[in-house]
Amino acid sequence: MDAEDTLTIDIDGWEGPLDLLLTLARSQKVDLRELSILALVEQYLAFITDARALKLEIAADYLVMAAWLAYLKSGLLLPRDPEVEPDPAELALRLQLRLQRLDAMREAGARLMARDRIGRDVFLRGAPEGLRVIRKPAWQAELYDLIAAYGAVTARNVPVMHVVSRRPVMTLEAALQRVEAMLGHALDWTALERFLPATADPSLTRSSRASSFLAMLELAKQGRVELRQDAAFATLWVRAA
Amino acid sequence: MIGQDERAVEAVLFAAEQPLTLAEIGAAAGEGVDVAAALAALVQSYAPRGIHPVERGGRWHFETAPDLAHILRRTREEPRKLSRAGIETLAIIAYHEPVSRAEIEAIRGVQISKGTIDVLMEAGWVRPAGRREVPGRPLIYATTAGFLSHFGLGSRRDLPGIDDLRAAGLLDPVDDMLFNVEVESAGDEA
Amino acid sequence: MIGQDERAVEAVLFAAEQPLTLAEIGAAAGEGVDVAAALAALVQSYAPRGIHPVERGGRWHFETAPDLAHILRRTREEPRKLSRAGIETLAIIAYHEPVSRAEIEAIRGVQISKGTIDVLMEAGWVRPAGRREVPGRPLIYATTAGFLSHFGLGSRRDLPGIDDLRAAGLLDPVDDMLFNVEVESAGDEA
Repeated sequence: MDAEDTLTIDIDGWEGPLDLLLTLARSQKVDLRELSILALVEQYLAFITDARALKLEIAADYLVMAAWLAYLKSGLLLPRDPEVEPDPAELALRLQLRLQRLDAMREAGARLMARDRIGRDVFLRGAPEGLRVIRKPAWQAELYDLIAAYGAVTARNVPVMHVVSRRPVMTLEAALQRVEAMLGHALDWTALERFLPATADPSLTRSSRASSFLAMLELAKQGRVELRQDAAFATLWVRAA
Repeated sequence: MIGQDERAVEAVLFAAEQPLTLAEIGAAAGEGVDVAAALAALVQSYAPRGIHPVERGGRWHFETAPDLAHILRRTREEPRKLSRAGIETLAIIAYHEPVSRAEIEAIRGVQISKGTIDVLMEAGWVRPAGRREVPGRPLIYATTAGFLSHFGLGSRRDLPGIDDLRAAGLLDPVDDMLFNVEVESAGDEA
Repeated sequence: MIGQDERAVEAVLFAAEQPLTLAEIGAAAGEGVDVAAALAALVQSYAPRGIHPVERGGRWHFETAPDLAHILRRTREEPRKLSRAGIETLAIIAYHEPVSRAEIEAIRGVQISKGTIDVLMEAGWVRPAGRREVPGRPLIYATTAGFLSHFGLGSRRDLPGIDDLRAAGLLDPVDDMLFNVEVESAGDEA
């Protein structure tokens, strides 16, 4: 056979014994349903014998198939022995079906690959805009929230402004004037507290006490008043000099 | 009847990943294709359809018809409550408009984060209203007609005045408010 | 005259990044659009054009006409080139699905290397489809909607020659255990 040489050389190219069998079957150039299994078995065994003669490495599964086919061949040639199960004719039919199946899938694969394929024969839209669902927040607020918020902002700012603009202090100058003016009326020893303005604000009291004390020290330095304190932390007395 | 040139040009435009010049369409569609004539024919035959070939800056591409934009971009509304910073900022704009960002911050006593005014604009309640003619020319903001209708106000004069707020007790709980402000300003910075 | 439904469906399909089911088209095109009727009208009106709406596995998309492949192909890369084992394995899965690896190997008469099914899964053509309830619970494989689109098949019924193969009994459940056992026992004797 012509094919034998190339087959021998290409032994590594087969995808297993079934692949080789199918190729040999195809070389019979008949419909696989009309295939002569006996002829196919002969071809396969001859191929393996040749390959061995050429001392080619033959994978074990090819030899297993060869052994099975040799067994099938003897079963097909010998008169039918009803004791032998399964029937060799049925095994031959099953082999034929297997080859048909593989052949059918091979052909189906080729036909699939030849279809109009996306990216080769037909093309999709190159730059689709896309369908987008945009989640848009629907902002919610009630009029009451708005008004209450403005009230909160306003209320937050009012006390801050009050403290800054109207901080109650008595300056040293104010204290000097006040003490000088009052000294004109008080001739005897007078307690420092008497010079302080009347107020309920404790921070103004502290401020005026400190300023008045400084004012008296200044006046004493100028020799215009006399100061007297009987003990530490005791009442501070003042009179015109 | 649709000509072969027209079919080729339409397929080329459809499959292209970016808008194409006449020369690029011609190079793809092949020799002897009258691209300009094919495009003119396509523009006409697609005119009543939901998609059109259009030219933008010398390049052609397919676009969906402008009147169908709503079906391509479906918006789903999700109710969201305005943050406290948002509602306060909105209140300040409503009472003081037009007002700049710096002025809002001065009144609030707290910085406002970048997104706060954006949210109010997105809600359709606040709009930029020009610039204040002072150094830096800051943007100033005012409320919109959508603001009035959302809050059921005939005009801004319907907003209660400071005296009304005081009478309603909305200026009283100063200490509580101060406490809340501390908490909230920490949140704002985050 | 092109109806409003047709325009909407055409724009939706055109803009979509993925093939869409009827329900998805309906959701995008809006209430009250007769999607099936619009698609039927579109198929007809696009028949002579260079691009067509097509259905693949229950999903619709636009693609270019196959006869224009020559002008579009030159700028494009060839799609994934499959090995012979890959092609056969894909065909076996497509025609026999769902099918286990052992069943694929029984048809091919050889073991399939580990990467063969992986390549098909990576291409998006094959997916695991559960397990066969037999000893060992082997994974079974089936094809995907992406397989149908890629190969231009409306459904698996459109697989070339599938009816003839089924009628010839070539797609019957694979049962070659006996044959394999025989081979082994014969081998033992050899």
